[in-house]
Amino acid sequence: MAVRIGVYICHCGTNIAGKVDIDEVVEFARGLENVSLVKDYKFMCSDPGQALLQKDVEDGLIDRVVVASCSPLMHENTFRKATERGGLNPYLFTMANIREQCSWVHLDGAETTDKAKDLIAAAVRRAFLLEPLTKREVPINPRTLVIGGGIAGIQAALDLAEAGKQVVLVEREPSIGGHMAKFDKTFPTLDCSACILTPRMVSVGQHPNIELMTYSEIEEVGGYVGNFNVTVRKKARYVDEQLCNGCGACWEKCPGTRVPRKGNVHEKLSLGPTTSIYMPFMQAVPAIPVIDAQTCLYLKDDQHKCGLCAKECERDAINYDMEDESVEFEVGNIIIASGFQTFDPSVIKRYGYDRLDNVITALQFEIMNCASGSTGGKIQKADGSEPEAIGIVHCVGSRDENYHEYCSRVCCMYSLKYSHLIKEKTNAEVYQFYIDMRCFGKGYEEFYDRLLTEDVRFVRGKVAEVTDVAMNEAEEGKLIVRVEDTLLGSVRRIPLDMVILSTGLEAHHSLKDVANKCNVSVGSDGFIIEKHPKLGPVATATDGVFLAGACQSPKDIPDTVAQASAASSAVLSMITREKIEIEAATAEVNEDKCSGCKLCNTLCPYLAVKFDEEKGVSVVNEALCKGCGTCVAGCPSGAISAKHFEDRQIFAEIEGIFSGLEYKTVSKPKG
Amino acid sequence: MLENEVCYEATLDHDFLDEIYSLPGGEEIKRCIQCGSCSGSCPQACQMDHAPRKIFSLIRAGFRDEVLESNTIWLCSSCYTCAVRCPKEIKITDVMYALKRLAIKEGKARKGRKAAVLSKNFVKMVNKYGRNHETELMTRYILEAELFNALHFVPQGMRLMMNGRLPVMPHKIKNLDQLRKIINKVEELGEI
Amino acid sequence: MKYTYYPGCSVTATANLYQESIDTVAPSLGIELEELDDWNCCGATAYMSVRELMSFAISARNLAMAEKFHRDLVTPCSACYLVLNKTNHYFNDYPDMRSKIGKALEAGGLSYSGNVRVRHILDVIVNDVDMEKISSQVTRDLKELRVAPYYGCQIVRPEMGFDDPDEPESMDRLIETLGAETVDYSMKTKCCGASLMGTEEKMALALCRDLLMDAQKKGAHCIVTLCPLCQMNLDIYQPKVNSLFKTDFKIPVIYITQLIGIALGASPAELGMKRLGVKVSGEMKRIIEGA
Amino acid sequence: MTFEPKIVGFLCNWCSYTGADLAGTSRIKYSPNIRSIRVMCSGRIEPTFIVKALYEGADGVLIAGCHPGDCHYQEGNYKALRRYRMLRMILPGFGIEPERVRLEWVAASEGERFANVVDEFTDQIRDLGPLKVRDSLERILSEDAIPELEEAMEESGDANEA
Amino acid sequence: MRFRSWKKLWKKAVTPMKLKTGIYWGAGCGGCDVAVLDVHEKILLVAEKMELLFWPIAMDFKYEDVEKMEDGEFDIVMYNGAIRNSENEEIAKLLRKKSKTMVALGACAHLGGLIAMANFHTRESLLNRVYLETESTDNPDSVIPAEKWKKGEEELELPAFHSTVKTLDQVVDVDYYIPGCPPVPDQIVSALVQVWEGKLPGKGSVIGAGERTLCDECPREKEEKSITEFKRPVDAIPEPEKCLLEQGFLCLGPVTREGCGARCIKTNVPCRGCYGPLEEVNDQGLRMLSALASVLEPKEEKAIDELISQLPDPLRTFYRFSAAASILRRKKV
Ligand SMILES: Cc1cc2nc3c(=O)[nH]c(=O)nc-3n(C[C@H](O)[C@H](O)[C@H](O)COP(=O)(O)OP(=O)(O)OC[C@H]3O[C@@H](n4cnc5c(N)ncnc54)[C@H](O)[C@@H]3O)c2cc1C
Ligand SMILES: Cc1cc2nc3c(=O)[nH]c(=O)nc-3n(C[C@H](O)[C@H](O)[C@H](O)COP(=O)(O)OP(=O)(O)OC[C@H]3O[C@@H](n4cnc5c(N)ncnc54)[C@H](O)[C@@H]3O)c2cc1C
Ligand code: SF4
Ligand code: SF4
Ligand code: SF4
Ligand code: SF4
Ligand code: SF4
Ligand code: SF4
Ligand code: SF4
Ligand code: SF4
Repeated sequence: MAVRIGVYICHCGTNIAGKVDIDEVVEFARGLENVSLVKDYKFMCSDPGQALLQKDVEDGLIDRVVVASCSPLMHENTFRKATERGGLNPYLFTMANIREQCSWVHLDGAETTDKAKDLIAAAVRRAFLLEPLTKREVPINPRTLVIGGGIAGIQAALDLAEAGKQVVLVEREPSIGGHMAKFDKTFPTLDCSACILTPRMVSVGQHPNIELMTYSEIEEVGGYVGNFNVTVRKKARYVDEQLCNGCGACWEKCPGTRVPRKGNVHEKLSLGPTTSIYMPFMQAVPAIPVIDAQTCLYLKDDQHKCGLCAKECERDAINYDMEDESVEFEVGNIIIASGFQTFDPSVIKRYGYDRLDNVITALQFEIMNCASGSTGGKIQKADGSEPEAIGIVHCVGSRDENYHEYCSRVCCMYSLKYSHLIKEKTNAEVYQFYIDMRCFGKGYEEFYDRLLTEDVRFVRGKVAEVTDVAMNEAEEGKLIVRVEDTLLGSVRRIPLDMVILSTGLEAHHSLKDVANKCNVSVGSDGFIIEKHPKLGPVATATDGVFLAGACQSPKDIPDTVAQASAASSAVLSMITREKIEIEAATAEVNEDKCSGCKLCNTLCPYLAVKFDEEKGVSVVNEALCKGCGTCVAGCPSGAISAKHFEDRQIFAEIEGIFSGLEYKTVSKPKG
Repeated sequence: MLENEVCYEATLDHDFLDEIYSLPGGEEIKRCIQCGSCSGSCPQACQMDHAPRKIFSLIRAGFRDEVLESNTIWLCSSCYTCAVRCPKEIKITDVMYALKRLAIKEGKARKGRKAAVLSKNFVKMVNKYGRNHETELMTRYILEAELFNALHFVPQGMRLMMNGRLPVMPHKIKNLDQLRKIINKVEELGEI
Repeated sequence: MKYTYYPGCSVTATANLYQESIDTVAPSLGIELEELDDWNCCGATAYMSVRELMSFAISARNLAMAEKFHRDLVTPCSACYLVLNKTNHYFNDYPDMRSKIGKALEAGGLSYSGNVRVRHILDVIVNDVDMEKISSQVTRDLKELRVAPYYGCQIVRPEMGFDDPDEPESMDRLIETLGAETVDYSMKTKCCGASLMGTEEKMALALCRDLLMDAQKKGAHCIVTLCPLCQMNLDIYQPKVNSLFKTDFKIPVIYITQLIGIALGASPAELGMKRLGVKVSGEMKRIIEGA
Repeated sequence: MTFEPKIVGFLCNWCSYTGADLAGTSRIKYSPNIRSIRVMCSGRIEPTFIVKALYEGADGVLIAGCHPGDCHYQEGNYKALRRYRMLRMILPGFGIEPERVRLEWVAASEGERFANVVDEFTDQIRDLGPLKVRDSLERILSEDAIPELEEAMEESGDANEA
Repeated sequence: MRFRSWKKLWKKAVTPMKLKTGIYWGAGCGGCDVAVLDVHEKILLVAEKMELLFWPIAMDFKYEDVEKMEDGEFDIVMYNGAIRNSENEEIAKLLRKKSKTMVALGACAHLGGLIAMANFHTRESLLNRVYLETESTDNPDSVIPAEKWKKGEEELELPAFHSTVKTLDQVVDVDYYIPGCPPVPDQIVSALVQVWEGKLPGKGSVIGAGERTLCDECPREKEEKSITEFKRPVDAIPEPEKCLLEQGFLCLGPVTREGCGARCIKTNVPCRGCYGPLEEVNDQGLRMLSALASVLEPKEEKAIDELISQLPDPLRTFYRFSAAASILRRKKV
């Protein structure tokens, strides 16, 4: 049956009619092939305007609709809906933009009318070749996976659980808590970290809607928004979570040493017990110990020498035969909240970390300062004595092209925090060596101001080196920091007892792997790329995968928590929709034409094109495809077509534009 | 001009930054964040009129003469410590060389007279023989730059001589002609 | 292992003892050095201070001549090592330089495509020679000898890739392989003043003082170096340091190849030991001769 | 009458088409010579579209996409750039000046820039003169053409009957 | 696309009468005729089913004889070679008139073929080059062949040399295409079998070839592609197992119809594209360009230009066989 196209030309008051000769255009449109009806109206987008076309469709007068009016970005949806209401597939409608890109931008005159004609002719040609498309909806599984149990993951999981939604929280360490669990006090308010974090950790552990999987890693993520299949590997902790009640009898007797001693101090600062079976820290959730198989005398070789903990445990919770186990489940959305790790300063040899005693990292200082840490919160040198002067070196590994180019955002503030904590606990002089003091948050500058009055010595300059070569008596036996005080313009040598390296934040070593599995990308800085830096900071390019916390970029706790709540509300808004509409104008591979050359396989930004080894052809996962058409233009066989933007449709538009010229080409419909 | 005075913009050379920036090796200088890591690292910083970091702020502000006339550039011993530590990967040492050349070219190397004399004579040696002749070099240098101080150099000279470490005769390379052609061609092409 | 050898001017003059020791130990290490015929001065740091392009051009003459052998070009001098590498860097990374240098070489009938790998002899010894082969040849027991490795500047900076610019350790490893004890001191990569010794003597002497002091404090019997300029500053100028700063250093400053020779049992004469300004004496003499 | 070129624009939906709309809402005037076709991403634009437009009668073709790094689909614009650079290489072989095809990055906020680009490009094409590929082709082919068989045979004296 | 063995097909062939067949040679190299001969002993079987009336390369049969035939008397005419001059065109028209089925045989008739690369030049520059400028030319009087030549009584008329090489279907209606430069003999046979079995696909189809591109039948390992350099087979020897394109050798396999048995590929030579593009593809060269550009590694304009400048003569590489069938068809003058 012949195609009957209806063309509706809008005056838009005088917006269009003032510049474009409507009568002439109507006359022109009537003369176009396959056009069976042309109408013009004052405001097509008004209710009567829409009713006009709706009725013509209902009456069966036309089976394709062209509206020449404003921009499709303005009213495409309006008219699509009207078309649909009339009983026609909404994709059998198209628009000619004769306002924004015609009457509004050109002067009164024949050219403007001519252009409107060309645009309408193009739209009519395109309409002739349009195909009906069906919008698809997929249900959204209301369960959510949260990867990472730092403050970000905890916040997001609790938000969702409180809203009555199921959450699976997967954490790779034996306990949740993340970095925050290692801190004693947090800037800028100096509130006790444990006091604010522990109750939340406990709630996570007990919440009926949260399934907690610690000491576990994501192995595989398949599927798409609303319908992800996840495989998680639970690592063997050798302690039965059901049986153990966290009494601690096991580690009290354990002869294995996870963290050996050196003199009268531990080689590494530790929050929990330093034995082979240990609790990561006392407030751990779950409060279940874990055996470090590398140092456990029973597990580390086949001799099975010890076995003490099993004997000590009254509840028979120890199980040396435990093995890693794989668990599969389904979720609808994923929040990545896997945080960061701190920069390893041993690569900056001139700072002497690893070589000089008493050069420590910020994280070590946090643990040292923590009441439950191995020094009991005492700030002390490696030999146990109290330091008289401590230097804090900013920007270690950050703002440095040799390491990380970006600013780590939190180290200025935690360095200030340390000054205060040190002053509080010791009589030591404190030096801050900084390049720029970045204190931009709420209450941060005020915190800086407060420190200025606490007699902290501020030296503006990037530390050149930390050495132990004394040049005079006063430097003997000290660590000496050599730095230019750039405000004075002179080089200073400052003898100290302890140097704290304010190491920057960097992407967790497992982040890239997690990102890959979840189909999202990481940037050159190693952090996950958000959907849009301003307007989509918690979403990613992959629908159904969201972000929270320091896995996106370095951030402090307030920002982390804000982002976590934003991510959970984004997920909630998905879940409450119950269904999600999937783009209908996707790409599609004609399997009979695809030669399996794999050229298209790298082109899709959403990794929607995958190779099907069995069939030997590439296939587009329509749930992932967003219809950009990049792969279509890349396929050498013409095997991929872009629905609604097919080659022949675009060719027809081109031909339409020039149909006024003497020669005409007409693309044929399919088949 | 730098001390105790208001610096008027009109007295500064605002093309200086771009001049240095466009030299090979100067391409990163605009990115200096004035962190001072270079000055802190420089073994000579304390003797310099302006330690390296300040050189960069002077360049940026357009203090052309202050930079070219400073002793800084002549005290740089090419240890490259600053360069490997600079967080912006600025080739500080190479910039120092560029400044040395500029200072010599413009006759502003007053404070680096001795170094300039040494360097120039070194170039003469190489152009003459194809290789350095240390004995002649030192003699020329002393005659030109340290005549009143000549005695000062005697003990070291003696020590070298006595241990058979000072050759009397220069070594001329065989294909000196080729070397000269190369040099002449560079002269013709002009420096970058 | 065969290499093209670029001795550099100093090694033919003030550092002739370096050359003597290289000649002595290279065969035992299985290193064959074929001297680049008619090489010219690399220009060192001085030439570059006057003319840049020209200094690269003359330096490139050597590279161009070496290229046809398709072997690594080895030099014992840190300054030559730096300059030749820098020539490669500027030649390869700055198209303008490349074309001009190319034209200049062409005028001399040469051409260079930027592919000669320039290496320091230390790099060759520690990375190409089998360490076990060295230790198996050691005949003198140097276990008591406390050696302070002094790397200086230009072999590790700007980063050349074979060792860390702040904490190099290749020579430490070599010294241990030879059976001696390395002295861990912080000044091993600090500047000795280099050519400032000629022009700003006091400053350079102060730098040497700091260096000698640290080595002495950490109990070094000798300092081992691999750069003619470093050796001269620390050795020939040591008396001057003493007189200026009222110190009393008597630390022999020897080349790494001399130390290798000693360990492998070569005679002091073969190694040019008698040419040292500060002679081997005291404890060190006892250890070397007693063994 | 001066020659008025016809220009076809291929605009990506998110940046350039939106930018062009913004020129409209801001009522910035520009030459009416361009007719735009909307595609979702500049990565969809195939060289065939461009050549097809030239063949059908365009004197110039403008491709516009999001600025590098801003592509709504991440990297479509880089693909457009590469195709464009390559297409430029082969156009002269067909006797077409590469300047007739132009790639520009236009952001959604750059209405004015879009207008300027169109004006500038129109001027440039006006200077280059008309393209008329098909005209040229048809002219050449008509020189080649031999009469249809029947006519030819009739003219040659009805060889069939002999 | 897998083909059944020609023997089996043969047995099933049941055409009662012999097909009246003509084979003609337009502007081509003769390779296609040789390919027909190359069917070897099968030529006898062909002869069993077909009556060869007209084949200038092999038998004496004058144009007048053709002219005398009834319209549509040939069951099938296979025309190879492109349309280069007026004679090619005239005879194509004549044969079309006299045949029921017209088949374009080989790349030249199908797409213009190698000789269509002449379309990147003008007629004048071609004649000048050939008759005046080549290094081996000895033409002191600078004579260029004229269409009409008269000496005394004798008058000679040469066919007019067209300015544009055309495909067969640009001058007459074509029913089927057998692609290839030259077509693979087996494929010719299987196409003929299709003809007398009456199992022909829709008019205008390509027969005797596959429905996908060459990569499908190419035995090499294919991976995801990201091109960082271009090489020519003279620069390096390709690894035999890996996709050539991935190694930087410009292979036109991705835009070329399969059916040749990957002859070139199997001898470690990249596909040059003689089987032409698939039906959906409007322009083989542009399609290759688009696909190739999609998978280049660099993103910066400078780096892109640097990389693509390594491509030796991209125009003629992309359009080695299909210039006449491309959208633009020839250089504009
Ligand atoms: C020394 C230091 C001091 C600081 N002090 C303060 C302060 O005083 N105030 C303040 O506001 N901010 C402070 N911060 C910043 C603060 O630590 C961060 O803002 C906060 O920890 C970010 O939380 P998070 O949940 O995103 O990441 P994290 O705390 O890093 O938590 C991430 C969690 O995910 C887990 N994980 C990682 N990878 C995987 C995986 N592949 N699978 C499963 N789980 C995974 C980790 O084990 C971890 O438990 C400080 C930072 C540092 C380094
Ligand atoms: C000069 C300047 C430049 C900036 N540049 C950038 C930049 O480049 N990038 C960037 O990321 N950020 C920038 N910012 C910050 C950015 O403007 C803010 O982050 C952002 O606008 C905050 O959005 P908002 O909705 O919270 O507040 P606003 O933008 O202030 O919006 C608040 C709205 O609430 C209305 N309102 C106020 N009171 C009432 C009331 N009582 N009842 C009803 N309505 C009320 C106001 O009229 C206003 O419309 C800039 C800020 C400034 C001042
Ligand atoms: S078996 Fe292992 S974990 Fe248990 S007590 Fe012994 S050493 Fe400790
Ligand atoms: S927050 Fe401060 S210390 Fe940390 S990288 Fe930024 S400027 Fe440096
Ligand atoms: S590019 Fe086309 S032919 Fe090649 S694998 Fe992809 S869909 Fe198939
Ligand atoms: S059209 Fe775009 S989003 Fe869809 S599969 Fe192709 S490249 Fe991916
Ligand atoms: S180290 Fe680099 S960035 Fe820092 S002040 Fe010196 S030149 Fe500038
Ligand atoms: S290279 Fe020069 S400026 Fe840099 S640290 Fe060494 S002496 Fe100082
Ligand atoms: S591109 Fe060429 S080599 Fe690679 S798979 Fe296709 S035909 Fe084979
Ligand atoms: S591989 Fe390509 S060029 Fe070779 S025969 Fe087949 S189609 Fe033709």
